[in-house]
Amino acid sequence: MRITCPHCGERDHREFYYKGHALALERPAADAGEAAWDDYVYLRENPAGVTRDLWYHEGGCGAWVVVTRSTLTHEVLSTEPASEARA
Amino acid sequence: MRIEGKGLIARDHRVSFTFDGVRYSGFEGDTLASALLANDVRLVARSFKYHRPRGILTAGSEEPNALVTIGSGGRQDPNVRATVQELYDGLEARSQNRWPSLEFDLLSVNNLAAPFFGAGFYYKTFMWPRAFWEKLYEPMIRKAAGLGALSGQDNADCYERAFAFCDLLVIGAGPAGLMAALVAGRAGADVILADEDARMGGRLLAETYEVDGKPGHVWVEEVLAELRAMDNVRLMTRTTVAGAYDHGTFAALERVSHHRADRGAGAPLECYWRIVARRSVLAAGALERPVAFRDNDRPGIMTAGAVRAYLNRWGVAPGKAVTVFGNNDDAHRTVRDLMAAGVHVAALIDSRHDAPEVDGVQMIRGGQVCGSMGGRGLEAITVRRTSGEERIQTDCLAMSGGWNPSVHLTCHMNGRPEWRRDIASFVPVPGAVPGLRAAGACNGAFSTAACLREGAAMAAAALEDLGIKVPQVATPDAEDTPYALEPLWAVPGKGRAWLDFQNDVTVKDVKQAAVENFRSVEHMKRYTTQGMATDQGKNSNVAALAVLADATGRGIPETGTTTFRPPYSPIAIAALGAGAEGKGFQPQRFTTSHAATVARGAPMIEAGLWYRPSYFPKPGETDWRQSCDREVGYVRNAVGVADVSTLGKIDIQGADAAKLLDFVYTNMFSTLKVGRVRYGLMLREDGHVMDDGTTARLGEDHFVMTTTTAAAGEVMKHLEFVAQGLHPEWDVSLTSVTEQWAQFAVAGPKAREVLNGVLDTPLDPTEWPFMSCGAVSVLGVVARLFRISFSGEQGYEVAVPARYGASLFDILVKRAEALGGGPYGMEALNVLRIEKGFITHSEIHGRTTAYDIGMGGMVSAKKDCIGKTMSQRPGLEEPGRECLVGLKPVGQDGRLLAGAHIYREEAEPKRTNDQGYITSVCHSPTLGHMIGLAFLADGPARYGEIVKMVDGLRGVTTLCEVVNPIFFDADGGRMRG
Amino acid sequence: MDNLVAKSPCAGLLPLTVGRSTATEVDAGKMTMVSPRKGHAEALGKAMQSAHGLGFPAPNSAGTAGEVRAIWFGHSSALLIGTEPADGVREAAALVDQSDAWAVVRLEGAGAEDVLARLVPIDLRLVSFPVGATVRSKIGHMSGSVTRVGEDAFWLMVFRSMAETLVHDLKSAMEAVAARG
Amino acid sequence: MRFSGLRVLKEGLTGNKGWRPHWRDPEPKPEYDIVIIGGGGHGLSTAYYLARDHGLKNIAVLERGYIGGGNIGRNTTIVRANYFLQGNSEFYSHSLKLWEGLEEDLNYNVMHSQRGIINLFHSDGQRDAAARRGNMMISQGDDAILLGREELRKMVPYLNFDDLRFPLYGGLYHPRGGTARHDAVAWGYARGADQRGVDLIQNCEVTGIDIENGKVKGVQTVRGPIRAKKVAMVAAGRSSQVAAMAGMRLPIESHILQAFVTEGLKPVIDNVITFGMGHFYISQSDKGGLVFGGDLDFYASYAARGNLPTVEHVMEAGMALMPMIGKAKVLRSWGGIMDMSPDGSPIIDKTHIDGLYVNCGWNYGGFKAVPGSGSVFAHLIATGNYHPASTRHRLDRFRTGRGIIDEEGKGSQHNLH
Repeated sequence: MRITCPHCGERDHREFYYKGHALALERPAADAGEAAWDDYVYLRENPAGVTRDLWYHEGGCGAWVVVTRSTLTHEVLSTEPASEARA
Repeated sequence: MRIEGKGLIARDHRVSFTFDGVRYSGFEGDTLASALLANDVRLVARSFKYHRPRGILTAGSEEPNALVTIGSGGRQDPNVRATVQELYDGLEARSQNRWPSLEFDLLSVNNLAAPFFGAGFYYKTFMWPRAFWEKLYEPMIRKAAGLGALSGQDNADCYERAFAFCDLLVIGAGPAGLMAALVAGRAGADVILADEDARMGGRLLAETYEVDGKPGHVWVEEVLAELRAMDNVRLMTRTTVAGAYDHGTFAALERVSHHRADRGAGAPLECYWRIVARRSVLAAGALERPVAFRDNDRPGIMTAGAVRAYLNRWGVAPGKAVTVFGNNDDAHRTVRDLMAAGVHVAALIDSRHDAPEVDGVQMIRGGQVCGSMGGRGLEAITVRRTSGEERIQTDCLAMSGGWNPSVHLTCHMNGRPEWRRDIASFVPVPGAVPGLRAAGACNGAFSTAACLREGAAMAAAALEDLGIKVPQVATPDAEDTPYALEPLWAVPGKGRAWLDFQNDVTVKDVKQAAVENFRSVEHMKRYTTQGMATDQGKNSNVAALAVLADATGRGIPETGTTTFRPPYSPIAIAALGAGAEGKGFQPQRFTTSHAATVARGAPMIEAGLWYRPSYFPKPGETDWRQSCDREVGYVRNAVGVADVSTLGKIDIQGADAAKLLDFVYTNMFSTLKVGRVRYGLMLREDGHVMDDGTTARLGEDHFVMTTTTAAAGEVMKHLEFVAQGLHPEWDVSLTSVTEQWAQFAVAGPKAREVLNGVLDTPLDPTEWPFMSCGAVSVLGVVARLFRISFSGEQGYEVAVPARYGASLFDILVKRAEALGGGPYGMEALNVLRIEKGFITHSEIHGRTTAYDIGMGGMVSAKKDCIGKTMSQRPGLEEPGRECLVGLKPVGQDGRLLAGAHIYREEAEPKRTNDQGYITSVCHSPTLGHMIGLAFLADGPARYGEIVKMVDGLRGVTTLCEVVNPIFFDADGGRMRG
Repeated sequence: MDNLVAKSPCAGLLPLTVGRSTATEVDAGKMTMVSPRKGHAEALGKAMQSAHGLGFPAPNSAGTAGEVRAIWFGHSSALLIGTEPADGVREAAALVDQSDAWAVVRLEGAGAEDVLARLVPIDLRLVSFPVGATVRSKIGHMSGSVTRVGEDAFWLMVFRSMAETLVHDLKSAMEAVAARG
Repeated sequence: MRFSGLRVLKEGLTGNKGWRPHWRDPEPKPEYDIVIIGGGGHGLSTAYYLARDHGLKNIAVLERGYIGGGNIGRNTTIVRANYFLQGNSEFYSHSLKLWEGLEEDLNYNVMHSQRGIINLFHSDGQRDAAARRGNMMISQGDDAILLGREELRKMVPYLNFDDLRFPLYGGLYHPRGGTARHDAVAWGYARGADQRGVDLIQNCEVTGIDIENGKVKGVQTVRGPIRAKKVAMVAAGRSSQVAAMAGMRLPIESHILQAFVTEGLKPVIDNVITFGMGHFYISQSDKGGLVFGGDLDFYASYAARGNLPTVEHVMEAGMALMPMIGKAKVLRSWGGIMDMSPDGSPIIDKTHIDGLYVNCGWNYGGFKAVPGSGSVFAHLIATGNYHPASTRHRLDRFRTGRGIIDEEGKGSQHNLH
């Protein structure tokens, strides 16, 4: 699998560490309540199709990258730096 | 038998080899298979289940029968296909799966018991008596199973791995592949042409066709010469593209030295390539399929294309009287080529009533071979025609059931090939592997001209995708005969007709599977083991599917499609994992004091990727405990020196650095004063402890964080995630400085004295209270000093740029020794911290909370931090949780063991009574008995209680008293002093 | 009086020549990680240009100005090599001394590309990786930095503690390449 | 038809004409008491134990493809009970006991082979963790033996004792652990369930779950609607999609796990060996192939195929640990879709919808759990109460923080378990 790092360009995925769904960027407020936190930390939509997930270019430039891709075909649709993804 | 004047072998280079100890000779350019056939060796192997005598079926890597072992000792290579192994002088090959010999194999008795060994028989028996399975039945089955054997010795050959990149990868160098490479090469594209054979050319080397008005192999040489001259084209012979993976990534195996007698030159035996191609053309050709009939597995029965290959490429006639049996026009070529070479053709049997005439041979139209005779090699066949059965004496049968396009790679990404009725074969679905186009025979185009055309066209299409201009390349003239066949999968009749030769799966087995309701193709495959032999069904899957379709009254497309998984042909583990033997498995990280430490005889232990000393033995010490106790004594009574450079160190700078720390630690860091250090506890977002360590404030916007050795990488990722993902608006920069600084703990009552010997300005105790830090000058070098303690004694950590680490370590140790101290290792470090109740990852093992380790109070109420909300879930704070305590044995000699579990004194030691477990133990030389840290249900409320430690594994039960985990100097006076 | 003696990361391990490639240790001098402060990227570039003669390098590129080099080193950092950062740089960036953190090895010779093709999952052939190109990637199992410093010469950098593994991996690859002739 | 050696003999002598289908292919009925979604190992064993232990017969197992086509058809066949946390310890112990009587019970030779499992350790810390695990196993009534380096060398002399990157300190030996013929387990349960009247319906994908007023009413399928009093979701690999039909989100991420088999070789590895430092485990099948695997591919995926970095890592671990397997050739690799839960342990529970049950989150340890899972899930469905061996596999444990069973200690990141 090859992933385009927004800084480095297309790279073998062996350079990347995978964290999970990009909803990790949407951290709830401390007082958001039990359901919101359960959603954030544990529950997953886990789609069979397009998903957005977080990869860390650990063996490369150290950027956290949001990757939009298909879990069925592994096709990568787009990538962007996590630092710009939340806006 | 060798035919003079035929073949592309080097007749002037004779080489000698042995098979089962018998010496034979062949020529350079031979495969082991062609040389054996040239020497009239027909019996080459035994089958898997029935130990049937087997010969050579094919002339390629799909060979299911002729598997041999090459070499011996650490170089012993089992299951090598004789059809792929190139001959070299001194080659030693042995047959497999036979005892005592290939000729007389006792287990061929299985063949007589075949009626009881039908599909799935073992699921129905061997169940009684129960104990017999492991003791009798299974060992028996295991012993009989398997073909070749590993030597049991460490692999002695060298392997390597490499990466390659290209615009266009062309897989297969037959007519289609060569044309594709030629077009792309002339266009200036960056091309790799890979072919599994030692010699490029594919079927053009095995046939007598002309291309562009000259013999096919001559045209091949001309094209190769042009390609070799191009800088932008790489030719990879002996390279099997074995797997298609995501985004243009391919795995390929290059057989670098299998054909070389001398491998001593340090050359790798194989190279495993990862090829990244922007586009690819699959030109893998097609594989001929056998026809199933009674006893179609005797040595001497081969595919018709293989017979032509042996004749035309290697100048070998596999028999003296060859019979050809087919259902298609292509088989007729075999007759023509054999006759032209002067080989007697006994008959041509074509199952089609309307088959075209072939002159000069006895032709039986509408006939079917329905049986074979012979002992260890074919002697005669029986042919059935409407008028009755007839016996034909023959020692070689060339059979052809048609050709299967090599669609394998197009299945590797879950592509399902589709059925083409006109050629009775599966063909690839375009797009099955993104960026890959199939051309030629693997795409169902069987004439040479069609292959050339498709090769050129697919390369052109690929280049157009890439925006590379495509030159006009004329397609050379070549035969363009249509391919006509009438499907024939299995000749009806009694007896056993083989589908999967190696695994001994017969038509009957497939039918029986269908009767037993294993009607799904996957069920049939798994129930009969059809297609699971070393050829992965290359020779048999389509026919087996057809038999199943027939047995279940369905068409082939409805029955299912065959699929193939990587690798295309088997790859040695040594190639895939090349370089990982021994220390090559993972990087080794050495501290700057490593050499000095080893020189002192310290046994080294792994800490993550790092190496750290266990202890520093002294002459006369016979046991590690003596060394350890002595080193603990250094620190408690004088001074000890330890290299602590392996701890992670992260430089954190920026206007929002303090904010970041407040957010990732449970406690406050924005309130920390410049020049001071604070211990911090870090949680994961799920509320459990991630790591701990000290962080020093070097400047208003400048901190340096310490992590544990094990968690350094994880913490760095975590901080980057917070900085980039959760708070990209913060001004903060993170840099690992673990490697920049060599850092040494100097601890003990005489620590200051040692340091004053190297500091350019002596320490003023009032300026350097406990938990202070700052820049210092060490022997003229700018350094950092931290007054922190992991031992409970007055302690400092001094950091110098790593280039001076080795030197400073020597100086500190020398000075410590002069004061009655010295270096200490991990064992002593562990004792010191357990005596103080300090935790490590033995305690913060990922399942504990701040509350569990008695640090609930460190979670600041004033702010949010990572993990805070989830740490307040009811289940993580309620009574009954296992919390950190100290344990000491009731008697001085009581033995504690880490990993032991804890029970109430009177309770039976069973799971339902479990109260906790011990995480760390040591013998405390300071206290004179063992001590331990443990997690105990409601632990802190139970100080003074006597509990029972039980270690069932080692048979130790010890009564212990639950105590405060800080065993020594509870008020911390010594480390503040 | 005690005296601190400096020791380089590859001391005792290099130089090494096998076949047509040679690995030698580089004493790069002062190395400083330069990370622009939030909102100061432009100012940093200008400060570097005026003080050191080269700007903050673009991703995957390395600049040189006389003895000074700047190698792009991460999503928001570069390694300034061969000089003390000037005051203007100090104002616009977080600076971290890395002079002792990295082993720097020069690999050169006609076989160098083939050697690296065995270790680095990136196309490092001259056409796709010209002089002045750099990557952060993996060298074997290690995170590292590869920069082309000449037509047939590269700088390889890994953490100092892994110098021995780097040399081990290089040696294996160099031998395999050499054995092929 | 009862299977036996005698039967095989008799059939062999009479032309093997008497064999009958191992299970029927019935048409779906309009209504069942219980519909089980998923005809994999867990679904089939659940049906079997509902029939065997609770006398229930009006049950359908709905399978989208062919029975046994999920992870039970693509795993590394290891059977063990060597867990150390409450919740898992008693559950896998229960499961192993069922394995030990499975052949007689099913009258089907699933080739359960108790050849022993060795978990290697490489440091004092790892020995302590192994001891904690072994002691838990013993306190649960199971077997565990702590092997020192020399004892280990006697058992498996071909490991790299000389220069392994992470040296061998010893191993935790679990003699009752072993392997089984994975497909046969599915077929044996299918046959057993069928014989007890359960309808196994293949090629019957469920497309919807009918819920009225918080109570389950049945399912929609490609072969029409089927009413049901109770519906059990046992569709590992597709758990999230099935649950979504009921409007639920699960704490599950789907990941790829690859596995590998070599060509058939004469016996050379007698036990199951696991090399934690390399995330590598290996055994040799009765057919002679070395069957081995490693860690996940790490990214969420339903593609049932992996990529090269993981392949290479697994092979590296193999070469590091036992360089004598170098010449064994990998014949086939494949990928399965793992239901990764946030603590690495399964979920076997009721849901907030009346009559709807869920069984998921087996991570990569579902095969050994097949008998236990079916037995405790059947108990829950039939009685409404938790089986004593599975009181902790609750769906709400993450929300409440009560009884999280995190053997790896990796926390809520799914792919780290």
